[in-house]
Amino acid sequence: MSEASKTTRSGGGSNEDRGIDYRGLALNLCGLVAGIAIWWVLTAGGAVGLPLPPQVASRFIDLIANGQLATDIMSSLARVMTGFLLGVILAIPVGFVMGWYKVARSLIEPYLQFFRMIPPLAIIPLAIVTMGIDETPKVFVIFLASFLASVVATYQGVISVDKTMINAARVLGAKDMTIFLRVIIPASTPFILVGVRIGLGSAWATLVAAELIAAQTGLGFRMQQAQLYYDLPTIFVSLITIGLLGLAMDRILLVIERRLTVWQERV
Amino acid sequence: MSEASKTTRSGGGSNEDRGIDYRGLALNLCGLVAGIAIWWVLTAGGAVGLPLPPQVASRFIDLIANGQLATDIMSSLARVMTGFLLGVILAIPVGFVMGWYKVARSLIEPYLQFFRMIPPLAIIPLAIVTMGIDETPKVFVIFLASFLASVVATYQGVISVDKTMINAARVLGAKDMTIFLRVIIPASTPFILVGVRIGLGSAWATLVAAELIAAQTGLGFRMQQAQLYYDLPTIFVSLITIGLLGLAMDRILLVIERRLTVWQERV
Amino acid sequence: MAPKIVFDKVTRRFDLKDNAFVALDRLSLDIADGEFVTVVGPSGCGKSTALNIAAGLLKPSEGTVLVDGKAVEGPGPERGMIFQQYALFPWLTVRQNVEFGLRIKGEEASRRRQIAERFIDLVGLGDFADALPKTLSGGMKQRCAIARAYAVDPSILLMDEPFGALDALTRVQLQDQLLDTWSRERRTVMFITHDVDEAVYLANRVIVMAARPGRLKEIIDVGLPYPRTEEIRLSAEFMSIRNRVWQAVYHQ
Amino acid sequence: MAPKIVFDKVTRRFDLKDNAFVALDRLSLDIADGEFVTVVGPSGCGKSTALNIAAGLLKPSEGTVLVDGKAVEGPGPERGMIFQQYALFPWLTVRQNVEFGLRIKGEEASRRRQIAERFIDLVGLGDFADALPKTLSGGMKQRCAIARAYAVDPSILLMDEPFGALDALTRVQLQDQLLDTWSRERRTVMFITHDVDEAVYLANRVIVMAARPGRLKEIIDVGLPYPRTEEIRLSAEFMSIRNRVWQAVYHQ
Amino acid sequence: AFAASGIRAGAAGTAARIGYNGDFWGASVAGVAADQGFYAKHGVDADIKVFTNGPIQVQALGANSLEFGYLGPGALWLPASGKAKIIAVNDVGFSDRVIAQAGITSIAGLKGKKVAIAAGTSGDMLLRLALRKAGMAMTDLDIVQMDPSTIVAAFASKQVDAAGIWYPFVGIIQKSVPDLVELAKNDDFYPQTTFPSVFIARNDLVEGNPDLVRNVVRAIKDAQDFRAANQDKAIEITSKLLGIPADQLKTEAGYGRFMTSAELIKLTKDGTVNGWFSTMNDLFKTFGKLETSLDPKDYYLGDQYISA
Ligand SMILES: Nc1ncnc2c1ncn2[C@@H]1O[C@H](COP(=O)(O)OP(=O)(O)OP(=O)(O)O)[C@@H](O)[C@H]1O
Ligand SMILES: Nc1ncnc2c1ncn2[C@@H]1O[C@H](COP(=O)(O)OP(=O)(O)OP(=O)(O)O)[C@@H](O)[C@H]1O
Ligand SMILES: [Mg+2]
Ligand SMILES: [Mg+2]
Repeated sequence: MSEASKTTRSGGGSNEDRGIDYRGLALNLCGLVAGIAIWWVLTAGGAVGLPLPPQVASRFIDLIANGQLATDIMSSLARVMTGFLLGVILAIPVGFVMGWYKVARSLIEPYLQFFRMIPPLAIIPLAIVTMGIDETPKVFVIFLASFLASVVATYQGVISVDKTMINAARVLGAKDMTIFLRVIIPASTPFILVGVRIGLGSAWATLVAAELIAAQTGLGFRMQQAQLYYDLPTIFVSLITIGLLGLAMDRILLVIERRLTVWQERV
Repeated sequence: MSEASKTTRSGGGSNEDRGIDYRGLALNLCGLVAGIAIWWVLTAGGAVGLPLPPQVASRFIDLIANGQLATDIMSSLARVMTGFLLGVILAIPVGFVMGWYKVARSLIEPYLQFFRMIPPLAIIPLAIVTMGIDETPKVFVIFLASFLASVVATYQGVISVDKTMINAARVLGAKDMTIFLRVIIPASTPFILVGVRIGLGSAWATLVAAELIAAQTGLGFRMQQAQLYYDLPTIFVSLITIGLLGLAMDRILLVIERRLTVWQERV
Repeated sequence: MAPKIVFDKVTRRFDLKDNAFVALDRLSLDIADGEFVTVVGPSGCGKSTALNIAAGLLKPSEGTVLVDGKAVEGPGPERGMIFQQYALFPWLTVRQNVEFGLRIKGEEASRRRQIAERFIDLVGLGDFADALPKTLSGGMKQRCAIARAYAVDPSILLMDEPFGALDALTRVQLQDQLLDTWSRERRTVMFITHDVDEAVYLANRVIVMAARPGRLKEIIDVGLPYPRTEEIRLSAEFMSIRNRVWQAVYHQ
Repeated sequence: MAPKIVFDKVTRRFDLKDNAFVALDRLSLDIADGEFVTVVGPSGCGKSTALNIAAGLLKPSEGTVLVDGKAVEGPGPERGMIFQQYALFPWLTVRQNVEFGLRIKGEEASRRRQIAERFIDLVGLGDFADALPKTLSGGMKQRCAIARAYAVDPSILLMDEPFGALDALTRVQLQDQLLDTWSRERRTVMFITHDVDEAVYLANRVIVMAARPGRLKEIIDVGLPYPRTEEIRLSAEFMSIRNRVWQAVYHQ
Repeated sequence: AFAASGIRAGAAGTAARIGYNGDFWGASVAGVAADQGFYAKHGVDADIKVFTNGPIQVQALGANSLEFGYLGPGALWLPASGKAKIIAVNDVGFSDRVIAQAGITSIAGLKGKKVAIAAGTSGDMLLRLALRKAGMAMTDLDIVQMDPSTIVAAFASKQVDAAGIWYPFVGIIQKSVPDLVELAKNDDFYPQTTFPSVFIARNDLVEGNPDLVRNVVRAIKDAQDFRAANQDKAIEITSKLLGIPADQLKTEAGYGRFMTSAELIKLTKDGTVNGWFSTMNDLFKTFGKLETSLDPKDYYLGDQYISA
């Protein structure tokens, strides 16, 4: 009986840790096909005022062919990457300082929470007045959005770090800076990565607002311009490109996360 | 010597757990005063195109006196609360399903991540076509923003739950549903609350976009209208009110969080 | 009578970066209904791994574990477990931790409370019923985990060094209590310990395991009568069995 | 000679919802430089609390702890500590955990590696140097924590049931190693254990504590010569001290 | 590609950053002047920048990030309150409409109906003019404010009964609501009231660098004449500049006048242009957008336009 009922499961480490997860990819694909099918059925039914998938696909091809899409992607990507990276890199030390020093928390935190509630659109006039109309204010708006979104998570990560880890480090002679770099950061990696991923979403979602500031190219700019002519296929090309780029960056973050948190016991 | 060098620290539980933290409040106040001072100095210096604090204050008084502010607050608050609550309440089971069932994760997650990158503004036309121009689409846009922001955190919370907790529950006879309600939710409370707080920020930050949809009253609506007339004091009144309401709700969440996570060992 | 628990050539490997580590190598073992076996062996020899497989928390890489003749598919409330690391729910008080399993069993509130009360008193935590785990000392946490497992009244008890963090007196008291209920209610117990005295004192049979790879080394029948008393503990026979176990564990 | 560690009427209370719980009541105790004291007492009597206060991780509610005549303000690398719950860094491998303190000390990489290697071998984890804590058994985690504390070479070692999860043989080996380095390098050791044999075998003096409230009950001088051997362990004198300690702990 | 970024037309001359809106009427003069070398010809080293709306350009002027800009009719209250100087009229718009669902046949029929407007746009103003003519007020209607592109969705899905909006949106709505009714158009109020779009300059430039202003106006005039004479070519240039298909621009261009500089000089000389601005200011005041306004003479540099 034993041989017959043999269960061969690879065990402890989940498959995702190494190699490619083909089953997951296949399901992703299923989801994608289903999504497009639903879109098609809805629009073909005429129920919703959306363009048909083939219209959008052909506009995609046009915009790739004349190089406009590539230019837009490059300028938007540069803005988002810069703003996003600055935002999350600043969020980590600020989150630490807030979690660690009570005075700093009482001083800074209300402002952070206050500005988190303010729509990015409202920041634009101020950004123009202080930073002009070049890349700086655009990057700043994106930076602010991703910073504010991710700082909450980093802060929460810092205050959720298991006290005994910190005690263990202190007993080994660690001072605040070392504790921050070698204990707080690794221990709160899961939180920080939540922050980073939410920050990424905020960065992309703010792109359109940022490109209101005298952008000459960019996916958000293109979308606004297409809105003037109610050019739905172009709007959809921009939206889908934004979504896909964001998704791709999110996937990369996910892989990094897996790498950084192999030490965690997972469900 | 022992009596002289007596250290009287209340010990284990931090002071915040009980009573009011006067020192923290005092520092909050300091921060506030400093903020207003900086604003005043900047505007009085004429460097930035901002209204002076007294101008904003007097507009505040006007708008309170004629009841407009109260009406705006009521309608915006109703929208934000409904959308936000729906969003985070849905985010918890969805995050669980994604963290727990791999098939669901592969199917749902790319869409969530995709839509997280899409600016809320882009959703509005679709919302109008499908939901009309009454409260539903406004609440929906806010709902979507807070849902998408908080679902990432809940999902991460679910996959970060300590495996031994789940094993302990299973050995005691718990099935999936019980594990979800009695283990996953409490164990991932710190993550869920990050999600909820970020969701709250997204909800308020989306208010202006939501009130682009044929709003008759509301803080975001008032702000847009003031923007047309370059009426900076009114814009500031709206912004400050949004920020303060959001801040107040955030404080309430923080208190709830403290209550729900007393069991955590804290730094 | 059919055995209660059957380990049938159970192998468990863990994938490491480059190779697979064999934590348990073809363990075969029958445990009779109502039997008390203790498991001893050097650190890292696969004791916890074997127990986790029996609990249904870990899948064997090869082989099967049968409980009541049925292959183990997952955990079940008829198999209570005490974890080496306690695994208390930190958000619940001592009482709530102990009531957790009862709630799942569907016991009504008053009965739940009554049962929990009994086991909390049994492990001497009466004054700490409303304390959170973070406020308990190491030994108190362990006792809370014991009360939680006892409370659901499982027919099989899987215990991973349950008395390891207890002081000597409490330990002796809990040993005697365990033997007492075991003999009255005919539970089946699989009990891991590092204390050879404890292993001999409690068991019908002592399972001795060896490391690298983790495997069964020897099974030693104790054959001393129950109830076990302080007298038996001091008897020459006890000493000789104790020495046999020691030899089995540490002899090359 | 001035004592190395002085507990001066140290009281520690924990605030509970309605009242304050006294975990440690006016503990006064001098530990000489180079002395080995062991602490025994029932579960929850404040042993860990006292050790944490000496480590500087917990503030006393009243009283002071002096180390080298200076009041303890916080933890320092001259006071190494082994936690009851191991407290390994889960994101670091065994080797990185052991190297952690050395890195803070500013040891250079090659020397760090060399020292770590030595202590990892000492605790028998040589084959698991690159394993993450989650892949270790309970006893292996504990040994890793021991290696980590030893590696920084502190002049004071505060050890909270450091050998509790180890099998008997490993335990004896680590006891002898500890005594060996202690006598060579004249460290001061404060060592909590539940094992009365262990307490007597290792110590110059055994500190017996009592519970509710946690307090000093008795200090028992061991007075057996070092090096301690298996012979001493079996001597009548050892047995009598062992019994005195047992009496002190469990006599009302 | 050509459309990709700000174009520097000619290397020599005084540098000037010139803003424009990303639609045909907003972009064609800047595009033509750059493409045909009119800026360079008049010694302007132009760096033309596209914007999404006029008020942002005024902000950019205020931040010294821009020298010249473009405003649609809805933003004319900005120069009227002294925020910038108008250096030339671009054209007058005839694309605005008040449209209604089938069954509503007159402005009077809008009473109590749900009417969508994008506040502050020319569509809003046309509706107000039409209401005034019919002896009604905004309060007689159930006004709902929305984004222009949102109005398309709302009207097409019959969520609103009427809207103050413009071509090309009207054309797009017509595709899904072919039986919509046009209740009012700009022509109904021409020439007394019309909606001009304009070019503006930063206030301090007018005093500080009159040569630059004059040269830019010259380039604008050349471009206006070229645009009027070669409409298809102008559309093609703008299409390339904006990266927008030519047919979309062509539809839009169908609703303008293509005025030449000569015509505009004439209208300026006889005071018609100043009349337009005054009417606009009156409108802004009745809407509550302005409390006091400058005299058009003080912010429309008509003489310079004539003499340049
Ligand atoms: N998740 C895992 N990944 C890799 N190796 C593992 C894992 N879990 C356990 N092991 C290895 O399996 C072996 C047996 O572990 P197990 O916990 O069963 O030991 P044990 O006999 O209970 O030891 P102890 O008495 O120290 O608790 C150990 O060498 C351990 O390193
Ligand atoms: N953070 C805390 N809050 C409240 N009570 C606490 C806290 N930490 C410890 N205690 C209490 O203090 C008492 C002493 O705890 P301590 O951990 O010192 O015991 P111990 O002697 O080490 O016991 P053990 O041998 O079981 O580890 C216990 O009753 C415990 O409940
Ligand atoms: Mg084990
Ligand atoms: Mg302890």
